[in-house]
Amino acid sequence: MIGIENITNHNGWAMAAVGATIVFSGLVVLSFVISQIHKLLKLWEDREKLIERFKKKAPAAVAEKVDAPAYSERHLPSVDELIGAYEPLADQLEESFNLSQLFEIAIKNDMPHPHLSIQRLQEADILVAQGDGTFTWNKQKESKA
Amino acid sequence: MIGIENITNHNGWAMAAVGATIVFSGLVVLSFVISQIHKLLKLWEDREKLIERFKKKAPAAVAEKVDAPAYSERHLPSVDELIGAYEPLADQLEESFNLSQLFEIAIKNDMPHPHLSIQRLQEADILVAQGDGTFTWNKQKESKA
Amino acid sequence: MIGIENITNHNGWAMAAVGATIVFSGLVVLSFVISQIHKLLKLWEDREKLIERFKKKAPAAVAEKVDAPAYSERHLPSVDELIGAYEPLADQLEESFNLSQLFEIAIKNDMPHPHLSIQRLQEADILVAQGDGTFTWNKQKESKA
Amino acid sequence: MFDLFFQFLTNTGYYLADYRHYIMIVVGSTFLYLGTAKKYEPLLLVPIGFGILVGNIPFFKGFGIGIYEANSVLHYLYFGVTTGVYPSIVFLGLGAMTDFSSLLAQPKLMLLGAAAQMGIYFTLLGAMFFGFAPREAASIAIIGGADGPTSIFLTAKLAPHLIGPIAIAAYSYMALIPVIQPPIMRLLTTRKERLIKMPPARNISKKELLIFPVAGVLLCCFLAPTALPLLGMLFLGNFLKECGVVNRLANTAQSAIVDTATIFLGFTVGCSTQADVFLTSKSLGIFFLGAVAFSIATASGLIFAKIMNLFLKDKINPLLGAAGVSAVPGSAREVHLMGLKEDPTNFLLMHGMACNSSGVIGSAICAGILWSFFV
Amino acid sequence: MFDLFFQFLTNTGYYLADYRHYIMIVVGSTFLYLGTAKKYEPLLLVPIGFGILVGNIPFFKGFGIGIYEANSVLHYLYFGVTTGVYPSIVFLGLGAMTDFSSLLAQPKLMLLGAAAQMGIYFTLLGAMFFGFAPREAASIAIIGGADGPTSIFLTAKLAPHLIGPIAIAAYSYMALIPVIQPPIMRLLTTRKERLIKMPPARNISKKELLIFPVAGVLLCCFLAPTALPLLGMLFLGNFLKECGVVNRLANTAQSAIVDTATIFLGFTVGCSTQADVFLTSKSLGIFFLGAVAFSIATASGLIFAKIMNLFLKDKINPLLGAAGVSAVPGSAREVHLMGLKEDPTNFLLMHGMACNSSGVIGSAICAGILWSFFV
Amino acid sequence: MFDLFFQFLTNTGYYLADYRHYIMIVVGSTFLYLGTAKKYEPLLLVPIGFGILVGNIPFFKGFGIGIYEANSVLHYLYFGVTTGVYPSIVFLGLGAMTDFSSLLAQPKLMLLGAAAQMGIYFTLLGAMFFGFAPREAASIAIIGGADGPTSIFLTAKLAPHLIGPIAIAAYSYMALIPVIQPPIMRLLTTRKERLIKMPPARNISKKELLIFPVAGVLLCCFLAPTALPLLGMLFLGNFLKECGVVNRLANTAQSAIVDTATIFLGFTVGCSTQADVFLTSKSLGIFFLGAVAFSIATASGLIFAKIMNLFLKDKINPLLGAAGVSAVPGSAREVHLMGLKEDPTNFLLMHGMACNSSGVIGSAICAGILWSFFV
Ligand code: NA
Ligand code: NA
Ligand code: NA
Repeated sequence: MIGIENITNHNGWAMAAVGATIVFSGLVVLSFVISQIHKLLKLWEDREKLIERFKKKAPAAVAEKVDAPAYSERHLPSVDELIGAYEPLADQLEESFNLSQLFEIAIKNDMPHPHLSIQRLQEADILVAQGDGTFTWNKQKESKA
Repeated sequence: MIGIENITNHNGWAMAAVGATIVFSGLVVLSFVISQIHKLLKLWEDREKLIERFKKKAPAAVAEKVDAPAYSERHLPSVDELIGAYEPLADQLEESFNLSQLFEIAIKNDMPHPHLSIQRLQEADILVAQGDGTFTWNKQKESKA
Repeated sequence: MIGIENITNHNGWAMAAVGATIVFSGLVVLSFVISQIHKLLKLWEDREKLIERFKKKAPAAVAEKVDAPAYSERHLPSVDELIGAYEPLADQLEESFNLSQLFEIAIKNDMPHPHLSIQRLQEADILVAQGDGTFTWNKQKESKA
Repeated sequence: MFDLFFQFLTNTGYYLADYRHYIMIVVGSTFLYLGTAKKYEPLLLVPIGFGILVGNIPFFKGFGIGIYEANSVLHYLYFGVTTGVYPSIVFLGLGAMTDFSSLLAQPKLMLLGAAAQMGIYFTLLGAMFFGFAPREAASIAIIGGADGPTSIFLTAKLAPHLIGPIAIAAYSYMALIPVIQPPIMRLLTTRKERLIKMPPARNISKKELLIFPVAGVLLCCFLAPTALPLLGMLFLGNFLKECGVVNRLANTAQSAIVDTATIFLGFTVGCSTQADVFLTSKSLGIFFLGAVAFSIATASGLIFAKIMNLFLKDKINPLLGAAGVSAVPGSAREVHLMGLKEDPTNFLLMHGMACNSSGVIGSAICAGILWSFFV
Repeated sequence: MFDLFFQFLTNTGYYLADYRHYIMIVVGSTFLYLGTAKKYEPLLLVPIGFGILVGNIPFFKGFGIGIYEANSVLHYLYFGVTTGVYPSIVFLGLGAMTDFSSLLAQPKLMLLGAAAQMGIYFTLLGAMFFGFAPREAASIAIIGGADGPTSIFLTAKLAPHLIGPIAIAAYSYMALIPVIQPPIMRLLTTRKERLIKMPPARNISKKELLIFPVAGVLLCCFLAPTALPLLGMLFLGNFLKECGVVNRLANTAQSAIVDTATIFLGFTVGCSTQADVFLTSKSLGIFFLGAVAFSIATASGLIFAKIMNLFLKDKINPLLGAAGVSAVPGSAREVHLMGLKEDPTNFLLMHGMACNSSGVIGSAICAGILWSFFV
Repeated sequence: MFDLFFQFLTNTGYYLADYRHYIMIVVGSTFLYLGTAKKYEPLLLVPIGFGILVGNIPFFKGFGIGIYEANSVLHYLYFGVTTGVYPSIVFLGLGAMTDFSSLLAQPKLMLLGAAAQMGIYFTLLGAMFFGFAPREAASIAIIGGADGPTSIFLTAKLAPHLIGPIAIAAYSYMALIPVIQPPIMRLLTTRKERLIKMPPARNISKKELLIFPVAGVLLCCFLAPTALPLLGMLFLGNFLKECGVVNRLANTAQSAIVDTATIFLGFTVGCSTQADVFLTSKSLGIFFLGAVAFSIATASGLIFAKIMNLFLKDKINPLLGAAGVSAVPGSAREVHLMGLKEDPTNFLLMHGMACNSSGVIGSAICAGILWSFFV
């Protein structure tokens, strides 16, 4: 079978029309939704700000520090102090190193609780993951810090 | 079955003889062909030179520039000028960078049609692909250029 | 079926008891064995030392040099001399290079039997494999050498 | 002895070859030349071209070496094509390499990605008009999606016997984008339109980039669940890339994984073009319809952009419509070059990429829709 | 025309979805949130979480897109789970990444890795008590091993229909280690015990590191040959790493190979949680028993450490017992942090890692033992 | 309780082991020692050696853990060996790593690669003389090709039950090249011959390097289409490397892809040496004939080189004949070292590599020829 007949008998017109309609509506919806995402995010953050008003602590921050227990707040030096203390150690290692290496060298130098300190430096993006398990010391960032 | 008999009954002599003959002839042919490749290439290039005599444009060159449309010839500065203009930009990036990065930085500096320029630098092997999508700025080459 | 009955009828008590016993005994044995490894190794090395007493040559050393034939001992300069001779060549290559590159450059400079020399430098860990087929020149090591 | 010798000779390619094998070998060499010397989409043309050579070395059926012979090595490697696994994996890598921020910055460009899919449905009608069976017609139509893996995936599901010609057509035209699109673009747009400049894209927050793949997979696949093998992987790859906590996985996905799939997908698709199954009148029809599909796709993108401009306050450059046919990143580059020609300070590349990526999503959805029509 | 349109609509996820799909989508999103924002074991939670989303997009059965439908792409990728190939490959990579020197330095810590496996056998009894069939009970019990690939491997062999819930339970609790373990650790140890310092580890010679994987594979697999698919690969990977002459193989094993297996294992296990097979009362029971298993495992490690101290001259810090449940490296980190809390100069990480790695070996042996009970 | 305990004990390796297992474990350890301490072809010996250990841990048949038991993990990994997929993939990587320029510079050296294949055909006769069935004899003969993947590929096609012994023999003798070849080389060459210096190779243009893989695959596979699974992949890999426009594919082929295939090929081949199937009189015969094959191959290469010298104006160093047995790069290195011994300024390595690579092509063709005899 061939020609218009082939199209009609196999419901071709319907397939074309329906198909076109659906892909269009689908992408229209998607484009609408993604155009709203940042507005929703803004609302959400405002909500957080409101909450902050009441209890002086950003939930986000809590999230960040979840595996650095509260007490560490009291005992740990500031990130800047940590940089001062740890950069010389990092310089003894190669460009990119494993945290364990940094950890051991920190112990050798009797740094106070190196584990949490290193964690802090990571959170502050001074130690940057290379994605292959190794880390580098982020000079630019540091200068800002 | 064993011994000569086993060989004879299973056509062993033939297999050995034929097999040896074929692998030999095969590699003889191959070695002859590859010994001719560079001669054929030479002929081909001479032919090109002849053609050049008539219309002053190397087909090869055309091939190279296929996706840099003709008009670019008129508007674009020479490769050396481009190097002068783009090296400082490249230096602002890391050792190996994505073309898009170079592209953006070129826009920031209002370079004229950076896209074609970058293309030129690639063709001139000043920008060398690292095979992982990133590129480096080839100092050696440049010194030659 | 449920409750104690289910456990009893399906031999649960036995499985738990036997399972626990076995994994325990297994790890006890393993931990005992690994605690002995270094002692065994020590015995072995002492044995080697004894043998040395008699014929003045460490089997270990032999093992190391297996593919650098004996004669090379006589003809080859010391590792330190080799470092002196090869470092300038290595510097002409990139940070990490293929041995073949170093080999070619050595030939260009008419080094005496570069193949064995490069082998020596490898055994002396001056040339360090990067695991991806490329090698780097180990400055630290060298300084010690 | 001589029997064996002659028996062997009659099994050599020299004895078995006929003109069709030589035609295909020329085709394969052309692919290699275009990919290598002309640098047309080498990642596609080189493996395919070499595959065409290998697939068209004449051999005695029954040895178990041909790609269509069970238990041959090529057959096992081809398995990833016939099951649709390779295309899915390529989409995983594609997602891990794609940066959707320019699309997120200007969502309305997504409509151009939708419009360019019209080429698919016109081609569907065209193919049926020329007498192709519905499932074949649908597989041919998807060529208009200008997306290799998508075409292979749908064809593997609806008309496996056409994988060879449809894949070759799709990839050839993707490589020929610089030849096909510019004339149509010039024809359908005025200089004034081509001069329109697009506003710079706003900055996209990390959170938006994170939410997009989740929203994308849910919205698209709720609409067309059959698009899941492609879009599920695409958005998975993109989430791995954007979430920033599994970089090692994202790196592997965008290097080792996608490269391996690319080599074996291209090579086996090339091998599948065995002369006897490939050189048919159907293939000719497919190549003709493929060209039509690409042209209509380009045209509908351009025209729809012009229609949008009737309603939009700040106009969009209609050239971008041509980038709606995915063909990453070829079509975006053509748009960009054409824009530069008119005004050397008009940079459309980033906007073009936005249309490209929505085109990829669009044609994957279309594949899902067409597939679901035939279940 | 409208028939087709409505037919299509009735096949969309919007039409087919029921509350269970939405529940699972919330679960999946939670996994992604925990993995991304909270950085809980992202390498596990991100692929699984995204897989849960993809697996719970409602679709019309029969298309061949669902993970449980033969010939679907997901089904082929899931094959590596049901056959146990992915877990073995993950163990290959794990071996190529693990440094056993701290374990070799203090072999007695290996007993803690054994003690922590008691959680498995108590849970076995518990599961049978609640009426699970023996093979199901064994699969649930292995959750106490706190080792994802091991749990998946055993479940694939004994109770394939429970792979989804058991894997999810195992991985969830591994991610929740920082929530589960600390209270138990505080409850079962005195401050005085937590202050115990461990001696620095002696240096390990290269030869010891070389002999260990050989001795390990022989001793463990002679005892429980059924542990071979896991331990054979683990020690192969470790030998490749330590022998130092095949670095290129070791590097590939610990990057491309293990990453690929991790992505597909996590993603397909996530997909396998299709609402209709996942949201059952059994799953609830499994999650409850899983929590019990983890707690008992932690407790038995701690208590056994205290018992050992009755006999040892130089005491070991009982906190290390909690690191005997593998859960690499989560549990070791918790032990370390708890030690630091009491005394900021008490570093238990390296010792914890030793217990971790013996815990991995221990639970692999247990998997072998349990499997062999049912042949 | 005690029943279960004893039942378990009777399933442990300790109970099931007999002297043959201990023999094989010693063999495996020897492989690991040679690979690690002596650095003999570690990339081959280490995975195989460890595989021999794992494959010879005694287990109760029926668990589904043995490599010959359907549905075991090892069985699935072994699938790539029995189908010939691993060897093909190794050849893909080999091609992406091989630089044919030294061969292109002196094509006549290719004849040495052909001559060295005579070892194969003499061994074929020898094996049949000792009563091996023709297909077995052909598989044994290919050991003379001194190329592991090629031997495994052909054996998988002709005599799968011999994969273990033939692979082990091939790899062992490849590792023992430094022991086998030198005496033969000294025996068959005069000092004067060993002192012959080869001219430096001319420079090869990029275009020649590009045309070679295309010409190679067409010429070789037209002659022996059955060599296609090996040579098609070899030349594909080489084209990816030389074309320079798909470096990312070439890089992945020569790292992740070939490493993965190497690990699993070596490991599973090692596992396939299960004592009960491996320790047979046939295996002894195979090892004896393998040694003969290697020696004859070396000898024929040397002798043919001397014959060539009768006709050539500028003589070639006959030592290079020994490099015609592929065994990349072992044999080339031996030739080089022997040359250096006679004259510390005579560098034959590059010329040796040329013979090596033509030896690889030669034995792949022979595999194709032998295979085609039995269809
Ligand atoms: Na598209
Ligand atoms: Na464990
Ligand atoms: Na050979």
